[in-house]
Amino acid sequence: MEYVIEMLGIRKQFGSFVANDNITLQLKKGEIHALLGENGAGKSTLMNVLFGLYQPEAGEIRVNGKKVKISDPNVANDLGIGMVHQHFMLVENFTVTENIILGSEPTKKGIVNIKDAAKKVKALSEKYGLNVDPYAKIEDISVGMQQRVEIIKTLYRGAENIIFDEPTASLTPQEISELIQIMKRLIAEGKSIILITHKLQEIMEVSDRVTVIRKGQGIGTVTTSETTPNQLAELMVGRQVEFKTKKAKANPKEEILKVENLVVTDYRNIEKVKGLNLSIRSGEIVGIAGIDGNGQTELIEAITGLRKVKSGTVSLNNKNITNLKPRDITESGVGHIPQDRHKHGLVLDFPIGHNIALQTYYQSPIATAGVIDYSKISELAQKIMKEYDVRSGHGEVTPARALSGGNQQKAIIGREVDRNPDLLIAALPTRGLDVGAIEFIHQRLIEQRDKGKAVLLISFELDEVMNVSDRIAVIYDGQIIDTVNPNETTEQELGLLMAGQDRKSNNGQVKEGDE
Amino acid sequence: MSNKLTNILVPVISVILGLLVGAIVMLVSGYDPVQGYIALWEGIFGDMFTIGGTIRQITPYILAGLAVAFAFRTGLFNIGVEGQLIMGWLAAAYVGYAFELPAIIHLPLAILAAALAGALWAFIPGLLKAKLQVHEVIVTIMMNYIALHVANAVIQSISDSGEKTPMIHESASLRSTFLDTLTDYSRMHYGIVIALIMVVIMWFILEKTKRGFELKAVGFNQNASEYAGMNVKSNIILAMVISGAFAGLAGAMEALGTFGNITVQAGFTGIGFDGIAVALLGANAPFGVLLGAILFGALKFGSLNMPNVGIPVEIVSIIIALVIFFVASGYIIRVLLERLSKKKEAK
Amino acid sequence: MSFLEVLYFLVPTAIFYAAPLILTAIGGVFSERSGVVNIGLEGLMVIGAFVGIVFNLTYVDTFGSWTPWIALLVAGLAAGIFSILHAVAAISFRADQTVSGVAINLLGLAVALFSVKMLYDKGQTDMIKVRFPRFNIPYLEDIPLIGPMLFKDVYGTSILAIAVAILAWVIIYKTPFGLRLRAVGEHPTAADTMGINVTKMRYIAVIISGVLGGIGGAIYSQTISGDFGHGTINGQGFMALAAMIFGKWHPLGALGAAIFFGFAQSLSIAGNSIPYIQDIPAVYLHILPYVLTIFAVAGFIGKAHAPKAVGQPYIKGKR
Amino acid sequence: ACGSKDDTTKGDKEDNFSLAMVTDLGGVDDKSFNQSAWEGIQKFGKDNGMKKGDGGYDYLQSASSSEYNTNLTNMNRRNFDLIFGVGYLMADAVKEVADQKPDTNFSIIDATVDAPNVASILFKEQEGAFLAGVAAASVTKSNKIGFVGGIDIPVINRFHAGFVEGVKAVNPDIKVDVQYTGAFDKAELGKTTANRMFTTGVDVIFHAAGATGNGVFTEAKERKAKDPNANVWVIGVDADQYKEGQVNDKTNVTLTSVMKRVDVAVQDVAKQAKEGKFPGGETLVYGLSDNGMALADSHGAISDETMKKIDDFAKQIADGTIKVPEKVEKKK
Ligand SMILES: Nc1ncnc2c1ncn2[C@@H]1O[C@H](COP(=O)(O)OP(=O)(O)OP(=O)(O)O)[C@@H](O)[C@H]1O
Ligand SMILES: Nc1ncnc2c1ncn2[C@@H]1O[C@H](COP(=O)(O)OP(=O)(O)OP(=O)(O)O)[C@@H](O)[C@H]1O
Ligand SMILES: [Mg+2]
Ligand SMILES: [Mg+2]
Repeated sequence: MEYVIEMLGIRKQFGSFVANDNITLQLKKGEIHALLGENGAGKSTLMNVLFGLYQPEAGEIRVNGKKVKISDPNVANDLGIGMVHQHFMLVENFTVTENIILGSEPTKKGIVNIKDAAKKVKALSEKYGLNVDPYAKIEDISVGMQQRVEIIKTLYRGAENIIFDEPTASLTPQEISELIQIMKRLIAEGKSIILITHKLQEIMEVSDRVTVIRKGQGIGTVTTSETTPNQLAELMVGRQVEFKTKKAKANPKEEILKVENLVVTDYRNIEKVKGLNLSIRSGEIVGIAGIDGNGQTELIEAITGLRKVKSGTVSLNNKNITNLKPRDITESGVGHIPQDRHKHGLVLDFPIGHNIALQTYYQSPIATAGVIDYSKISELAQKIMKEYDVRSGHGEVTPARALSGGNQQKAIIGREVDRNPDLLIAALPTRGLDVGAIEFIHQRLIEQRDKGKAVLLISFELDEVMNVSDRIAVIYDGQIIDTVNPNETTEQELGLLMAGQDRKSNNGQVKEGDE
Repeated sequence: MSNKLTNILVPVISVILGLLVGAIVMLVSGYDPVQGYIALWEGIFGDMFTIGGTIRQITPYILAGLAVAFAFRTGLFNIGVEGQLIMGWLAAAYVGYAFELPAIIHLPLAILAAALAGALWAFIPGLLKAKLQVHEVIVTIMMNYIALHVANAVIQSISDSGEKTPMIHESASLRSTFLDTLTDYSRMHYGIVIALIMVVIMWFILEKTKRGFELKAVGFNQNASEYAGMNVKSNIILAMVISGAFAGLAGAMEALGTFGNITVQAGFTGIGFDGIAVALLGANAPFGVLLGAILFGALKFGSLNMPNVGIPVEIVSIIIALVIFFVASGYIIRVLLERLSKKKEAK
Repeated sequence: MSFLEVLYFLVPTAIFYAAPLILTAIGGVFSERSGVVNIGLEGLMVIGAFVGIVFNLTYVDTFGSWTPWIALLVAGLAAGIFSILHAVAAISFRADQTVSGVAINLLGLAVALFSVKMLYDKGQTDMIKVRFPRFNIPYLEDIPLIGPMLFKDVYGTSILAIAVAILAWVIIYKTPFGLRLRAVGEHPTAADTMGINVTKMRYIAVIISGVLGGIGGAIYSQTISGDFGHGTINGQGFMALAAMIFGKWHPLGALGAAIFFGFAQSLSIAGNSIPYIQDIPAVYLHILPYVLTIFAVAGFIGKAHAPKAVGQPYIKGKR
Repeated sequence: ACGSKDDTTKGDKEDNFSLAMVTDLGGVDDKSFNQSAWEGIQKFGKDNGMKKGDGGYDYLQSASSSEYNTNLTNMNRRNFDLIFGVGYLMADAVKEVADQKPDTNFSIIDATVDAPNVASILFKEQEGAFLAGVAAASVTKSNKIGFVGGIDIPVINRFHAGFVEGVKAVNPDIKVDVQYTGAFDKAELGKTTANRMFTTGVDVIFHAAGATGNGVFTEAKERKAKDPNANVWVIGVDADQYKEGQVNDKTNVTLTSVMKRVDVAVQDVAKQAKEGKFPGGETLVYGLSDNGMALADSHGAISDETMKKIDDFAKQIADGTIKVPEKVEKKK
């Protein structure tokens, strides 16, 4: 069997830090080759080398057996290598077509021939079942469609070998299964794929072989059919990993959060939450399952005071907190791990220590009479970073930007949990994290529950919801249409509910959580 | 090479490079650079008069620089320091002559009036930015012109169609006979003390207070700040207001120190725009601004001595601009320094 | 002045006043669309104004009535070259773009004044003798209402400015170059992965802003002041900056904003011959253009989005 | 470079008299009063065999108002015997430095400074402007005349008042359209204002607006270039602005200019100082009678008949028969 792409002994350094050390990866024609490793193991770096964004310090790359030098992405394109980046490379205020043709635009008399291009995009999208609207603006389309745009970008340039860097991290389960179909179709067309993902079931499901790297070092390549998720996880982390988080039975007590007939509109003034009811008691984790865009964001923002409630009430510990200021709500006992850690969770240009104090900087003991004692911030930060295993280059003074996503997330969780809120809202808390980090975060959520706190978990990943929650509330079109017990439901059933199918019409039985 | 050393070396090298290019310009255009730089030096440090004058020149630059820097630190670009300064100047001059009070009340009152006037002038763009997301750059540019015309109209009306306000009373003056005799009437005044205090105050606000923490957070990331429970709008307004107050104080320096009144202005003073350069020279840090103001003010004032030996002042303007260029391009100087030190290590 | 007279006065003077601002603001649009802040527009205009006048004075005997036009070209060229300084500092040396723009402003004025001193041994130049003529456009001028407003007393420079605005719109929104330009200013890493040379695009954009700013300055000095001195360009560059933002970083927006400024300015002058208005104190008319602008941005324009990557140096591999 | 020459005693003023000036923001070649003052000093220097530089005559330019004081002090330290501050903007600085340096003589132009070692020089701008008004009223065909002012300050008010008075003296029915632009450095405002005035039928404009006035000339010249038969005239200010009005070899829009002979005044004061009769503490007011104000050559634009009328008025003003007011009734 010959290899279409071979990366041999690749070494890539950033300053004195070695991100890739003598890594070898060989891609066979027509295979899906998974690349697995912890956060920061060096996967993206390796792929960026292949795509010509970085120049390796050592090692060689062969394409179809010929040694090549990939000095920039143009060369990669010419060699038939395309890449779907971990952080989308899309210009938000451009249309789909504009993004796709950027850099190799068809013209007529010097003017970009958008019509032709759009036709071609349409054709490609139909051929591979990608379903994109060529004239839609990126900022208006879903993450899933953005992903498909990225794929068309590579196809448009005639890529034969496509790199997918964590394509599923921000997709909903539906979108993920669509993507898997697409990848299979690409393979059927004779293309080859390198796939990076932290989700082991995906690897098991679609890949032919897996290359594992750990801390910049190549660990080896295994054939998927001859391995198990547990083995893979061990290879990648270097220790045993629990997949099913262990937890005792929930012991819910008094009601902490009560949401009644809540109506909330989004920034375009369209109703997104439509008379929603929800109740969470102390000592339980309620997971919200639902497809992105069914009002989850608006619900959280309404509870936390970030968005005005149109009607209905939110009460915490029997106290009405509807439309209070965010800070007042926080102080009444709400903690919030936001969905977008870069945009909402962190001030990336602040040191991580300041970020850890972002909710407490104004309170005693940090501040007295408006003056901040920064040594107290350092103390707090060091304590939390130790407790939550937040790793950074230079301790608490490291800019938040320089931390890896997992460590950023751990810092945020530390910040929120340390305040000991009665209600902890965790929105997509494990997005993009490796299995080790996920395990850690899940344990922390359960710990809170066991301390008698209420936890509201929002996630698009069914196994996370089913694993962690004590009760699952299914959100659909701005309402909680049903509440189920995770032990008594299946992914299939949840999937149907999330798609708006009423369970009553399925089996005629209504369940009220575990009551 | 240690980080600290490079941090000091970069500006020093920038100044040297600027002077070097200036020397070449002088040579090429037929002037004697040695004579020129001696004149420049003497114009800055020659005797007590020039030292006093240099300090006087530096004073408003410090405050204008702080105004710009404070806004920058909080994510705002205040091009309106010029207008805020004019309003502060007017307010201080007015309070200075219109009231008769003991110095202990009069002087602080006049200074306060200037700060308030500057703050008010900055409040408008701050409010528009916070409430309507209007770009502060447009509004502050417009407010500059409005300040100029409004100030002139006010001067005319309080001076009965004259061209300047009456002189301020002694009780509101920052000047002193002591400084006048010491520096041979350089017009140096106690404003420098106020400016230095403001450097410390800005540092204190930004680095020590919870307000400063919020202002910086909002400047970096409004979304995250809002999520953390901060009031983004009021912080934006406050940032502009504080920035404007610094600018107003710069105007007080002119009213209560250098001039003692305000004259109908045919055009902008330029101090507000130079404040941008000063702030950026100082990397928007309070003590950096102080150093930037010293550099900028000293070169500006010293340059006045160059025509006395027949060299056009514009040479110094060229040098100042080049120094700013080189400081801004500190990255490349850093890279070169690193290469140099690596080579040395290799040997 | 009757209402119609006011209109016949306002429209042409607004367009005339706007011409230098239009070009300079569009220069700014190019630069900022590529991700490079350019508050050095004032300095670029100064260089253009200066070179335009010097060329006009020096070569008027050679080129006759073509002199002002050729002077525009030369001024554009000179300012284009001058803007390379900003490009090198801001793009290659990763300088803070605002600082380097401020330096351009200081340096432009200093170099121009120093050169005037060297060339003429005085602080300002003589008046130029040959200027842009103004003319009526045959037939069109006879159209009722519109004719006297748009086709009488037309300046070639105004036509140039409007043409450049339209051309810039076509370039920025219709050509591959424009698509790449905007991509580089919004998401340089994305552009880079698409094989676009970010550095090159930004250099070109900054140089274009230099050329247009220079032409803008030369139009100002050759149509309005007629000579060059320290006060010739006095805040025009900042007004152009405001026009660029006001126009939401769009060439036609900048065109509209500049004409709006001209309109407001002319309105304040026309006010003097309108009954009642002429009785209010002059200061209200003097500040009218600026107040109107603030109302306009606050009321009708609302939030303007700068190109996302503006102000950030592009460093490969940085997130 | 400064302190070293302190040994030259001030006693030998008679032998090597030296003089200097400090400009206001306009600069030494502002085609206006700074330039005129410098021309006066140069002429005086040449007439007396002096050289430019220390011990002879020299100038310093100011780029901002904070520099006046320093520049005056610098000139004092360079031991000039008589130092002129040119322009009303410098009054406070002259006062301050003069008080500090009682041994040096100073002179301020366009303002009064009360100090024994300062000679204040004022001009009766209204007198020259009156004559300009007469000229304007005589050439207007539309009976509409314009006045474009810079910033609304007393000096400009005097031009304004005199001009209006002169026009009225010829024909009280003529309407004078007055506009202050609020700036001395905004040619575009001058141009637009002139455009507005010409559009509404004004055919003669007198400007007292510094560089803003350049725009007035520009507008007039463009009109004239487009239509050689257009009846448009501009009256210049301060210096002879004939050159500014040149449309082409044959045509010129400058009717005349109200010249403020700062050069005459400067030479006069310098002469007195050199002779040891420095008029310290006095305010010297120059008007038509002592050639301090004058109309520039009209190069034939004004008819002989009108010239006679103007001369007539000039005499009456000079001998005090006509008193020209300094202020106009302001609109409130
Ligand atoms: N541009 C850079 N400069 C310096 N160091 C870098 C850079 N990019 C990556 N690194 C370092 O290289 C390591 C590997 O990063 P990389 O992005 O390749 O990790 P990854 O395996 O893709 O992680 P993830 O699963 O989170 O995507 C990081 O931990 C980081 O320390
Ligand atoms: N330009 C850079 N300079 C320095 N370090 C960098 C740079 N880019 C990335 N890194 C390093 O990359 C690491 C983070 O990379 P990693 O890919 O693991 O994050 P991530 O998990 O992908 O984050 P996210 O979940 O937010 O996407 C950090 O250790 C950081 O130091
Ligand atoms: Mg990665
Ligand atoms: Mg990641």
